[in-house]
Amino acid sequence: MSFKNILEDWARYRRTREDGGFHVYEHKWGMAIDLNKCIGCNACSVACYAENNLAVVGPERFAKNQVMHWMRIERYWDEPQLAQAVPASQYQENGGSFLPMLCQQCMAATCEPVCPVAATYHTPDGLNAQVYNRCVGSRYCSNNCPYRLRYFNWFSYYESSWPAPLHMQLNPDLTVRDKGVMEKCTFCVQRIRRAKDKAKMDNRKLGDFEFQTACQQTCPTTAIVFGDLMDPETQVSKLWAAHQVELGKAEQDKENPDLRGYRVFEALNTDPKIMYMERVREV
Amino acid sequence: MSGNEINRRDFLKIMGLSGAGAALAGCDMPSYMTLEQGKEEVIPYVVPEEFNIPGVGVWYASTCRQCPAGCGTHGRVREGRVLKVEGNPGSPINRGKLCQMGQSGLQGHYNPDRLTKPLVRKSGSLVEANWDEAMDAIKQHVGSGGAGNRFAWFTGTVSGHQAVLLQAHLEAMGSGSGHHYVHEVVNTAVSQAVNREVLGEALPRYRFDQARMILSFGADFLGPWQSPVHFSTEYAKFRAAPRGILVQVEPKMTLTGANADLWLAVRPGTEGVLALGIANALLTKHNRDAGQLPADVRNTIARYDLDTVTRITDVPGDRITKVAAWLNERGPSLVLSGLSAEGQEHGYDTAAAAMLLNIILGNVGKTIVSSGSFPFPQLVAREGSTQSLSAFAEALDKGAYDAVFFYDTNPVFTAPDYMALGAKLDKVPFKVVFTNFRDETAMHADVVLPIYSQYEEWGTHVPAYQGEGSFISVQQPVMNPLYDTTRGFGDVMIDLLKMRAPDKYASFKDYYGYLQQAFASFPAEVKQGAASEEAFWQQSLQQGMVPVKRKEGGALTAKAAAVAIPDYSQNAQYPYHLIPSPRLGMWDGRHANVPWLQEAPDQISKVVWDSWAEIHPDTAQKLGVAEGDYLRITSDQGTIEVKVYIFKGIHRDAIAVPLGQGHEEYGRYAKGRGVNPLKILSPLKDGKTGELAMFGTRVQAVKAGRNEKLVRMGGSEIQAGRKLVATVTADVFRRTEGGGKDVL
Amino acid sequence: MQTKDINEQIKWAQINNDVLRSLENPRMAYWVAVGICVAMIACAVIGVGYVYTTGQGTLDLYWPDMWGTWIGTFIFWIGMSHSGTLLSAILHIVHADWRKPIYRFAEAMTTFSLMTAGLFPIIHLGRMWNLYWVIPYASDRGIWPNFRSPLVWDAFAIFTYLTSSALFLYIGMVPDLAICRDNARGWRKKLYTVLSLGWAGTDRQWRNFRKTYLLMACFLIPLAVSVHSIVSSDFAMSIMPGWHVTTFPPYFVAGALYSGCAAIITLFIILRYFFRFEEYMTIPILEKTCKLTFVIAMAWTYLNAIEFATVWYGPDQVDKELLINKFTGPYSPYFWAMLFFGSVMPFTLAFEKLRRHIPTMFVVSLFLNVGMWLERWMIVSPTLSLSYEPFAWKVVWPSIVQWAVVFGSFGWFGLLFLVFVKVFPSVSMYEVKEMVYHRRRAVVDDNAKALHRRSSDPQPAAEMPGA
Amino acid sequence: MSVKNRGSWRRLGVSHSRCNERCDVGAILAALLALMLALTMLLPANAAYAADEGGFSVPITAPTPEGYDGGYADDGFKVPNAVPPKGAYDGVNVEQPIEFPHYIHTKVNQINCMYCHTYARRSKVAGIPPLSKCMSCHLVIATDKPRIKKLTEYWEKGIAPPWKKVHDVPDFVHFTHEKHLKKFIFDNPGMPVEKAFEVCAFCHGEVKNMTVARKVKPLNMGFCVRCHEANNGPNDCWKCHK
Repeated sequence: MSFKNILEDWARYRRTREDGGFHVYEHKWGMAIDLNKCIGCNACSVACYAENNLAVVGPERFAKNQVMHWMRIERYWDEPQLAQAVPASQYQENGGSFLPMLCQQCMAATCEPVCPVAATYHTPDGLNAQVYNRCVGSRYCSNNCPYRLRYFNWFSYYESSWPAPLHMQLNPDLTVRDKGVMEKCTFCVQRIRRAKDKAKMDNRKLGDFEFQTACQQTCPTTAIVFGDLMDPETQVSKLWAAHQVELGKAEQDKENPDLRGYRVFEALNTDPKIMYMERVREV
Repeated sequence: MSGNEINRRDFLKIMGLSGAGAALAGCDMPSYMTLEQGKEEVIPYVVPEEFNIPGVGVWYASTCRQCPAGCGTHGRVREGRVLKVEGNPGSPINRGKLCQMGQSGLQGHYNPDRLTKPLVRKSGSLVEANWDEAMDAIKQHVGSGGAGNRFAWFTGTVSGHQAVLLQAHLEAMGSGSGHHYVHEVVNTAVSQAVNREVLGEALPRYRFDQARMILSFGADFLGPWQSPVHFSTEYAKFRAAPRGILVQVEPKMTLTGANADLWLAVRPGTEGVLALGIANALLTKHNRDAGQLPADVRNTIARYDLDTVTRITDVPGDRITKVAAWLNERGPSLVLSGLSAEGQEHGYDTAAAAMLLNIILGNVGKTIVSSGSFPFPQLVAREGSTQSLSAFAEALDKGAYDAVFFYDTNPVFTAPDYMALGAKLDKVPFKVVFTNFRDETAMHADVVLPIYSQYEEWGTHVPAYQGEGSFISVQQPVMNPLYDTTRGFGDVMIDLLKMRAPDKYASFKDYYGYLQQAFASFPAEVKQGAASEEAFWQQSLQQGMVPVKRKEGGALTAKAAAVAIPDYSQNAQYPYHLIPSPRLGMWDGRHANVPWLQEAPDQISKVVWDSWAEIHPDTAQKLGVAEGDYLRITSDQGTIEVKVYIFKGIHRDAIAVPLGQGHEEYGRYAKGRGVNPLKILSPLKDGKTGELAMFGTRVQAVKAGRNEKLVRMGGSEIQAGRKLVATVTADVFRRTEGGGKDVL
Repeated sequence: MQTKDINEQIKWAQINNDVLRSLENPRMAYWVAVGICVAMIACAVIGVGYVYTTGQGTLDLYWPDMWGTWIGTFIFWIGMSHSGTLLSAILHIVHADWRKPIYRFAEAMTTFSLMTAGLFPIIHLGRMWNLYWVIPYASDRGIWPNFRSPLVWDAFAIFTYLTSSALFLYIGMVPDLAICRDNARGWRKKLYTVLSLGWAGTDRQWRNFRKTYLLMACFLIPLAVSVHSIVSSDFAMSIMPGWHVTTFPPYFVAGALYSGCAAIITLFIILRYFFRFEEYMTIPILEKTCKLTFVIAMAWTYLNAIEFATVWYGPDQVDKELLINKFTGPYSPYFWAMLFFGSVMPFTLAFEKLRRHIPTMFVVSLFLNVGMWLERWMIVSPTLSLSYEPFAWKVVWPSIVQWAVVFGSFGWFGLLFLVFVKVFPSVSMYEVKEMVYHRRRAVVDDNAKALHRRSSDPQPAAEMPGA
Repeated sequence: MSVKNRGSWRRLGVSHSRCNERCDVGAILAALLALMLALTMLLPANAAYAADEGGFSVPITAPTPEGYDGGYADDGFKVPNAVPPKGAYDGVNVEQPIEFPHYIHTKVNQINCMYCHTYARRSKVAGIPPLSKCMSCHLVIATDKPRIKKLTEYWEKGIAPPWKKVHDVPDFVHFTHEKHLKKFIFDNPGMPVEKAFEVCAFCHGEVKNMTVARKVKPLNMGFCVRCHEANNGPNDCWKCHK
């Protein structure tokens, strides 16, 4: 480490630090979730537990919300948009509203600028990365996430979650987190990397559906579509286009306002990369 | 061939290879320790398969055994450890998809409480033994000599060559298939019985993709009904543009109810009345042709005019007319009935009434079509029922058996208290339980045999409901057995048969050999022109299934069954109905020992790790309880105390307590958690099929006084005006994406 | 009724004696106090050790409320530090000489509360042993901290403020240390000899001293303001409702001065009682401090009102809901308590009778600080537990461990202060003498006018400082 | 644009622009501080590393046991189209079940590394050769040597020798051999596969001169990062940390 090194290193740092880290993106991994198809069955959530080494915390800690569910199914009983359309009843006549909530992988992520050690940053493929071994656990990122999608290792969960031989199921492709580290949905980055490496090894472009995220793969109703938003040919890009939802907008100006695509808390201008398609009810 | 197997097994052996071990270390000290040179060991293979590369996962096709549906799976194996299970895209049942139970089969396989050694009862208590002792004990009881018909098998749903072996064993024992009790709490026995009478086919094929409207009387087809994943995939088609309407009628909101366009809370046990009421409306208002109905049926229907039905069922009249109108316009439709409607003393008639609607609407042949018949009857699934449970209990009363073998079932947990099954079992001289865990039944056994988990076992399975195309699903081990002190159920069966019928079975080394020979003996058209037996075998393993051609059943013709539904009667002493609702995840309680499923919230109430009682706000007000208060629920058979969850998705007269918890054994994750509502069921049966009337129990409820936090996921249950789940009406949907033209 | 800030007839020797006496033979009460503080620190140490080994979960922090009372207390202590600078620097520049007898311990308070505050961001880290990653150092791995993060700015701001205020405290003490040196024996002699930097009170030394002191004062004032502005940006920079408020910097600074002044009153009364400083920490000075506090309290209340108004008439629905939630929701008791202690209680300071009644002032000043602590907590927790995502709403009471450490931090501060008052003069001797001197000159001038003397006439000899 | 949206939009806009301004202010401060520190830190890289991670003691130079050159692969030979990483490390001598002589195989008999460590080009791990691979030769070759006798015993028992791990990275580092080999050997014009060991030596030192392999490179993040800089490797954290 010479004086020169430091200066170069510093210059590189300044170059890469503007605009969330990168100017040119290889991919922008995005998602489209159809709430008309989602039945809220939890399959995605459990698949996420299986794929991403999520710790089981047990009832006592669950009661304190010290819980790890990167993919959580939110369930609401009211439906503001339908309030006037449906006749009042003392029963839950239009069923429940299910919302699969996972990290929105925002392009203008609010968690990124606040991390003191740059443990969370934007990768060249547009992912909102969380580097476990860099994290010091200031928890600022979670406090600044409007979606509340970051989860903290309050304890060394790995000591209690996988009594032998349960630990043999752990996925070797990604790290098991220790106490004091923030974690969140990674869009199954280990699968992305595996597929990209494979494509690179035989010098070809990565195709659509060459790999799937764990939640997408298991979803019984195929409500979840995942892919590259940079490539207009992928199914997810087509869905976004069809629903006239675009990245980089604080609110969409749709020619056809009836199209169902929307993004949660869009007005906050966090520019999430997950588009939801509105739930449908016959009234 | 067996040499081939040796290599396979060796390949499936667990390896610890550099960088590939379970990265069981966080970001701190633990991981640095692994850096000390010469501390960790790297053990290479002795003789590896060519395609086996450390650090690269390999996928194996197999079959999911988490519930009787029999989905096809792919298991990801790395360094000999199965890490992840995904659906098999080739399987026509689940088309590459899987439910949460399928995903968490891994934790059953790697479960820390798995039974690793045989248990033998010595001087009253179960002690660990080795296989020889265990098999000797079995040999001296049922090894030779005529047990005749004083021997019985008690199993869960079985099919494929397992069923064949069981059948063979029963015959070898001289008892015959009459003594094979097949038990499932969550079943569709009643509607199958109705189908058999009305359509002549127990399980016709339901064409969700054809239906424009589904009216379901408590058939939770997105949850535990026949084949959850399959019907979920079908549901997706049904909901794709042009979007079909789903109307769910049930006392307690199930997952299907939560996704219905219109969810109708009906007074428990009056679903049939509502069906007849709708039929009435269809005939009178929409003057549908009732020609094909016999006179008595028409008279029955005529009795149920709108006011009567509204009074009995507690469903508002306008809703009933609306549903009738929808059914009239949106053909072809499909009317289903399920557990909560059929689990009554008049369950059969309720199901028949639902089927009546299908006949009136002319759905038979359109959305209900023949599924033909399976070419190999001996492989067809023996589906479980609750009738068999009570029949078994009665048989035990008579002291009918000297020896009973149990496999893939836990009757002591699922049997109501009034059957006192545990006590009766203790009177049976010799009980053998094949299981993976120390479950309640195992604790009453004389010999407990630890068998392979679903990822270590060979087998073939024929799902009862197969949808389009039919096939034999192949189960192959995706990893080497974790414990060399466990054995495959099939292998043990072969040994048992060798005891009784050595001449026929001596030639088989083990179940694996037996299967291969069975495959070799398949007729040519099944082998799809495979070059050789070996080639056919390998291709079957790769596909994870053997497609077979089923005999077409031709067009279905329906003849309406007579329907007689008793009038609804209030019960002053026990004003409420107990709804022991099964749920996707826990199923009937067999998955309570899986941490992932314990921590995966219930879809409706979002409660985890516990039992709860769902009640309506009005009821809560009447009882003076708030969320988390304990409710003392008493039937004529006993009492349970459980915390309440209050929401509007349940009928006022109903108290729903989900199945699954309340285990007294079954490992650290299940033991002593929550309550088991099945225990306090009243001794009621469906008149015609003899199925338990699971949903017919009347209870009284009082505030117990205790209060404890109900561990629920999530804070607010309303969106507080934010746009989280936005909802549009279906006509908007049809305008943009409907009319067949999906946005894509 | 005493009206003079200080009795100008007091003798230099007596000042020296009184102050130096306070440094010697501590009484039982002192040791009891030390004991108590050590016990409190022990609580905190045990608590932190427990967290360190078990994990942050033992604080009953939870998703999504990940900060809780520790960060609140951190802001509280930072705030506490500001009034020291107010008295020693700002009042110095505006020549309010009544500050002279009391600024010393206020400045000490600044330094020590900063030393306390600095601990909280460290122990609240999930992996505190990696704290040094926040500091920009040339790493072999070529990684730098994220300079966009307010937490990194905090690190800079606090360290700068701590060093400079400590320096300011020390520089201001040099002449007094010289006096101590001349009167001390044993280890104290050695200590003071080193610390007093060979101060001889020569003319040149005095001139340089004044320049340095003024310079430091000017440097410190903007620094003090910026520090709490930066701390406020921890919140103002986020997009969370109730945090993203543009008025936060002035609001925080006002709150800071407020809690600081309240703390000064408390310590003022304690020192006056135990060290018999009636001669120097006189009622009129207390009264002046109280007036100052009252003004700041009103400013704080006003800024509060502004915040509520901006939210109420602003466009953001979620912000508004949160505000309503604060007034009526699960946190409302603490919120109302904060408003009562912070905005209603200070009106006691408006009445001369109460201002001059020491026991009342003691109690009031304590409650004012309770209010200010609640304010900080009310900034942190409600926003976190009840923000945009309704599904994540949850309210949990902080665990005993959190309380133990918050409690212990007061012990830590107390211990530092106790050590200080026994080692260093807590009243600035030379400045009190200046003050007395100036007062005498004033008196002399009055007499002159009264006797119609010409000012050119020779003055009656007045005792000069240092004589 | 509705009032609500404009409001919240502006709120975020402000906070972001603020971030960037502050970033520059902070940056200048930090740059000064960094320079000050740097002046005190004109030391070799490893010392700085040692300061970072704790737990490692990394001397500046490794003592040179006879037989190999202290692992300074970079001045050993020149690999075309590649800048060899700098840095050395003095590993411990690991006690292996069989004292495997690398130099006989690699140096004397000129066997390519990837002949035995065959997984390296196909997987993230290089792997230890299966016992069958050893026996494929040693059923006939040098069967009288004591080490081979030992090996044969294992083979007859049908169990693999429990080799000890020498080169390892923390579990949160996901290094893949295949991509490095692809870049430096197979996609590298002018790099004949026969000389693969020169590339392997980047990180494993001149194993061909050792008997039992010995860790002679730090294999720490600084070591990786500087090589990535020199050879334009990716600098995205998530490439290696997942």
